[in-house]
Amino acid sequence: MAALIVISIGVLFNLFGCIGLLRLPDVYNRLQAATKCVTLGCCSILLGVLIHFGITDAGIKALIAIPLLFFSATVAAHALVRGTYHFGVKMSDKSVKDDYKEAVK
Amino acid sequence: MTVYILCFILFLVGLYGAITRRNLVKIVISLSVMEFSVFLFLALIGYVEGGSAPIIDPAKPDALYVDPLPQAMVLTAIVIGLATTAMLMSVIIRIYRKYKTLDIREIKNLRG
Amino acid sequence: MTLIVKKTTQLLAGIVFLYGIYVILHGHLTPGGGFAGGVIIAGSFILLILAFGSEFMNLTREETGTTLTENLAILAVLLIALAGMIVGARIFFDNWLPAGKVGELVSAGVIPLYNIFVGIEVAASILTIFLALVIFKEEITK
Amino acid sequence: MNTWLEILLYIQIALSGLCLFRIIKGPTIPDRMVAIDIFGILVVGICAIISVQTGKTFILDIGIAWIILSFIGTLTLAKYLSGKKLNQ
Amino acid sequence: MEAAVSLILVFMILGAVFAIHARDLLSAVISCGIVGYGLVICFLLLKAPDLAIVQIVVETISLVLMVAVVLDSTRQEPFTLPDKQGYVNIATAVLTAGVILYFLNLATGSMDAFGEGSLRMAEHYINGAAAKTGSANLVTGVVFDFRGYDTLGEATVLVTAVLGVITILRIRGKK
Amino acid sequence: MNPLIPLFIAVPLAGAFLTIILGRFLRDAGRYTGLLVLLCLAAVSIFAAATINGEVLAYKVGGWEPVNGIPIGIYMVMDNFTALVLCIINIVGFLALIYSVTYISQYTSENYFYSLFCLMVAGMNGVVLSGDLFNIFVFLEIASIASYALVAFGVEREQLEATFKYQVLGGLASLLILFGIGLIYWKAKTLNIADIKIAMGSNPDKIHYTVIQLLLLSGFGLKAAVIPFHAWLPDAHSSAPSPISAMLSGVLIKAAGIYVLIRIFFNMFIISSEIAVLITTLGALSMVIGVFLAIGQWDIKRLLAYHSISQMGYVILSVGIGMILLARGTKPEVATLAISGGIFHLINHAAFKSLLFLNAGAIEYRTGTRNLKEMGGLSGLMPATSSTSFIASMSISGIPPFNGFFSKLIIIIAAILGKFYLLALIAVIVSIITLASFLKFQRYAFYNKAVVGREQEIREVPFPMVFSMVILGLLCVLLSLLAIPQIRDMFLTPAIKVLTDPQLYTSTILGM
Amino acid sequence: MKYVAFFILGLAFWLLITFRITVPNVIAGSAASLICTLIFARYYFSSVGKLVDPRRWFWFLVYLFVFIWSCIKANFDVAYRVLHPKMPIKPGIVKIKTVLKSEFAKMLLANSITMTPGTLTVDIIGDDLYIHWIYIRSQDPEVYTKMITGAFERYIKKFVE
Repeated sequence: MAALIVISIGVLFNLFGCIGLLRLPDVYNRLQAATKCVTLGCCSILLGVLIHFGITDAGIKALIAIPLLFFSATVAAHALVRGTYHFGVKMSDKSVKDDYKEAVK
Repeated sequence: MTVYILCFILFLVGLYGAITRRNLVKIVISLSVMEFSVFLFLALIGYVEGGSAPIIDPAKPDALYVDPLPQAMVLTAIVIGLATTAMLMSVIIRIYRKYKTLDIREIKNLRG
Repeated sequence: MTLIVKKTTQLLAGIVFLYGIYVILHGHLTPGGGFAGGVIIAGSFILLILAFGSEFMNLTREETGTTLTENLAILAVLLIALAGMIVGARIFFDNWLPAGKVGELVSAGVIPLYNIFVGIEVAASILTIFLALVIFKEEITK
Repeated sequence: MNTWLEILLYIQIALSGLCLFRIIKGPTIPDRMVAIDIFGILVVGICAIISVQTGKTFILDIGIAWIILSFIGTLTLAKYLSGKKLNQ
Repeated sequence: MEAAVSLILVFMILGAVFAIHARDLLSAVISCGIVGYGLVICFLLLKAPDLAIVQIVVETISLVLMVAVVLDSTRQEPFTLPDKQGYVNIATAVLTAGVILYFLNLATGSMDAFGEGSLRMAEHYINGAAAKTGSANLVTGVVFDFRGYDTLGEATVLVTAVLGVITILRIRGKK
Repeated sequence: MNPLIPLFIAVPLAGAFLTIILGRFLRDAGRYTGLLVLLCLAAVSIFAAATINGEVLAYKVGGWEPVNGIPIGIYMVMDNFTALVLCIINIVGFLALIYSVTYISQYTSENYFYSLFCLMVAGMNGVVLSGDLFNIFVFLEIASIASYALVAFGVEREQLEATFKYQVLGGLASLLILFGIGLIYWKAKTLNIADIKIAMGSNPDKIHYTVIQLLLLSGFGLKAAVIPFHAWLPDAHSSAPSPISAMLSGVLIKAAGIYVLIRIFFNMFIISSEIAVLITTLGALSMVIGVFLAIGQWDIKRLLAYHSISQMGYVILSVGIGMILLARGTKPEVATLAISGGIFHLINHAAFKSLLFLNAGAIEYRTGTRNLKEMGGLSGLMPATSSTSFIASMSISGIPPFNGFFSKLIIIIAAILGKFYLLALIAVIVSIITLASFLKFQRYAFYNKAVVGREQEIREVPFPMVFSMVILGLLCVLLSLLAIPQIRDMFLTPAIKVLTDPQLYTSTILGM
Repeated sequence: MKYVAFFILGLAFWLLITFRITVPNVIAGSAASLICTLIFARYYFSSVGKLVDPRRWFWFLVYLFVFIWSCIKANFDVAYRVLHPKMPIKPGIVKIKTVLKSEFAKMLLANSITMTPGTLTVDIIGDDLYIHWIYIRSQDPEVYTKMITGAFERYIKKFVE
């Protein structure tokens, strides 16, 4: 039962992430919301799997998958956002500060 | 039956693309889409309602398994598809080097 | 690529490689097998090349021997198949090793051997295709 | 238990449909890349849910493979964005 | 299971239509990738984990290869209204597709419905195979033992493709 | 004979891999391994054709015995028809490889050429030997992918374009075939050709059956370049290096296209008259359109390529006539005659069309052009090329005493006996137009006024090229012996029997 | 030395992922990690000694706890911003300076920042981290540096350097 609750929370986070993917105004914010929420949601689902199976081979696999997912998703997000900036996508009108502009020049 | 019909529609979308598109990469993409639909069709054939994946756990075997043979066929066919794609890609790179375009209408022998 | 990508890739590449070997060796117990595992192994090298550039592992040319590895591995597959004609029941593609107990790591006769060699072959092939499309085209322009 | 899991599974699939929407609509290329990255992560969740639902542990292997390979794919796309050749 | 697979198939069709019509090549490549990933979910739902893992790796590798090609060539596909030949092609394509769909629909009407396939040859693969080949994964058993000859062919196809790629990407053809 | 069957696959595969491995240490390794492999294969295939004697041999790969009469493994099947096609593949392959020893040395990376050549031969052998539908698909892909790469071996513009077109249409064909296989598996739940015939039953669902037949017909028709699907052939065959053109035109479209079509339509499907009429129509169309497209060509290899379509039309036409008669159940002896004419023509075409492409290659090797208008007077300068080319031209146009005459004669006689007078008339007319076209070729290439100022440079091609051309020329003459009834009974009749007797193939393989 | 460490870690990973200890499994695992070691070990670890220091492991655990807590907290924050009908966001890229020296530590810091919802590392140049922030709470460099890196930097410094 606990497993089910954790998995449901994970799916809920995924839902938030995908809503963010749809609603937010520009790529940077979408990356922000979506990657984080979805990664955390999936980690939560994997945690649910760990709880469900206990310490068996499946549980350990889920446990291994969590840090892997964390690292890969993080680095992918970082690489994407850097690439996006260099690709020349403008930030949305709502943004208030851009320190990186000088560094790129 | 809807699944099969949708699967055929996917095949025909690919066929439509392969006939009408005029860009070399687009043609390859259309071929891949057709490939996907054929793979899916084979996998659908092998599915048995209520069956489990064809991996036996000797401790607790299941009563019903899905058909492993179409899966073996698709496994072979996927690899063949990758091989074809790789070949096509290398040819496209070479053609682009020579013509500086991917448009089929501007390449002499491929026109029409 | 930035420092972050480079460092993480270094960390992950070894894990990816080990995971590829796991997929290959457990091909007869879990999903996967020679093909999937081979591509994952190739993936670990592709990852390094993406992050560091091709000079990093000295994988700059076809002469790195990927084609040689690939052909040796596929020849080994063929020889295992032909070995069925010499030992065992004298049949092409005979499974001439004892089948063993289902579910163990060492079981299924020659299937793990096929998996291993097909895995090596696929890894070398995918790497060659990648290198060919990414690096050799540089030479064309010269 | 199984019904609830199936509902969750459908939700996850529907969410991947939202990613597809972003790919079709996405005004810029990076939007689409973000969507395909997210799609990859979502499917890891789908793998996990299916493994609980069917009780088959080997589905998690596929999840791990997916994590690794979607990382490779996203890095390639990101490398495209930064405008360099793939081997630099 | 049929509803879930149908849902994903609808997504895949949408993605495929977009991939074919996208103005920008990289978008087309990405949405082709997502169609392939959708196929993986279908395989997972259809209880075909082996296919799922192989399709993932193949899809990612083709994505990488396609990106390599697009990176090397051009991304833009200049939009032009189809000329006369183009309209003829579109008409032919739609007509052909319609006719084929009609006949396929007729042809498959009397077949086994989804999920009710009988097992004729496969019965043996499932019941006796694990004991004979010793492989717990039945698909691997079929691939490497019952149909190992096919797999040799498959591996050879890959070698052939590699040789072909190297041959085509040589610097000079004639001495 | 039985344990030798896997050698047809294993030897060329091992040769191909060894070529690359040894090629890293020895520069000319490919040449010797390639020749050795093909020589060995040619010897084994001749031995097979000589000893098979009307039997149908089934080799169970992996040693899996059938369970309850249902085959569970892959079968390799060897009968007289197979043995004939194997002979064509390996002998023509051997001669083409001898020819390439000097021809290919003008290109770089020869080892890749030999390796791909061996793979192509292995693929074709696999297709021909296989008794399993999916296995046919796999080996078809090996042969096709190797040929895609070989067409582009010179990496020049027209070759790249030709190979792209060829690959796209070839990929389409493979998908159609795979789709058809899926539809078959849906119903029959088996992949063995003989078993499918049993499993589909004697009274199958009509529409489903027809759709499968159409899918497979269009798939293999694309590989065989039957007329609505012929778009790739002229480009691919004309721009490939000449020995490869000879292999493609002489062998590949037969082994991968026509052979499989004949095999599945006779041994897997129950022959229905509608499909038979369709096949006959396609054959007649190929014949006529091919030859009319050919007559306006000035590029030698393009001209030859269009003639390939036309000559394949003869084969398909005669097989179709046989199918119509078999489906109606009238005059079985005429049906046998028609099919034997078709298969005889298949063999003959392999001989003379490869020879013609090798001639074209020789001309290109020395003059550097393929345009008929830019050459002339070569008969004095290149006597061997000129004389063999004359033999081949007469042979393809159906002039006695060369082999083409006899096969066309048999086809026309069968058409008349079967009361297809119109088709017989078309066959005669097409033959005459072919003659006209080849007279043009002979006149412009060899007997016209010589091109001024280049007589000194042009001389006979090196010995290996001459050798294979002369052997093929001799074959063109010798093959007409097959028209003698006694010899025909030895080789052709058992091959026809496998096809026309619906029970023989199925029951022998399934061991009933 | 680092070869041995890598070998042991590889074997541990293998045993975890297979999760059964039988003789063939251990042999296969050793062979696999041996191959892996020979190919990849030269790119790993500068100093192995840090691995066996229990104090560092303790601080690592503390860091993990802090990290997970801030992760969850910030995640709800992002969810709130996404779900709110007006979407109260104020995005921008800020520059912060880190005191960490080693590359591994910088990588960990950047990854932690990226993984905390609301902030995302755009680039790292020398000691400067460029961070995309979904809601810029303060304009003062000192304040926001402390806000973003505060806890992480302290613990990472303790267990890495």
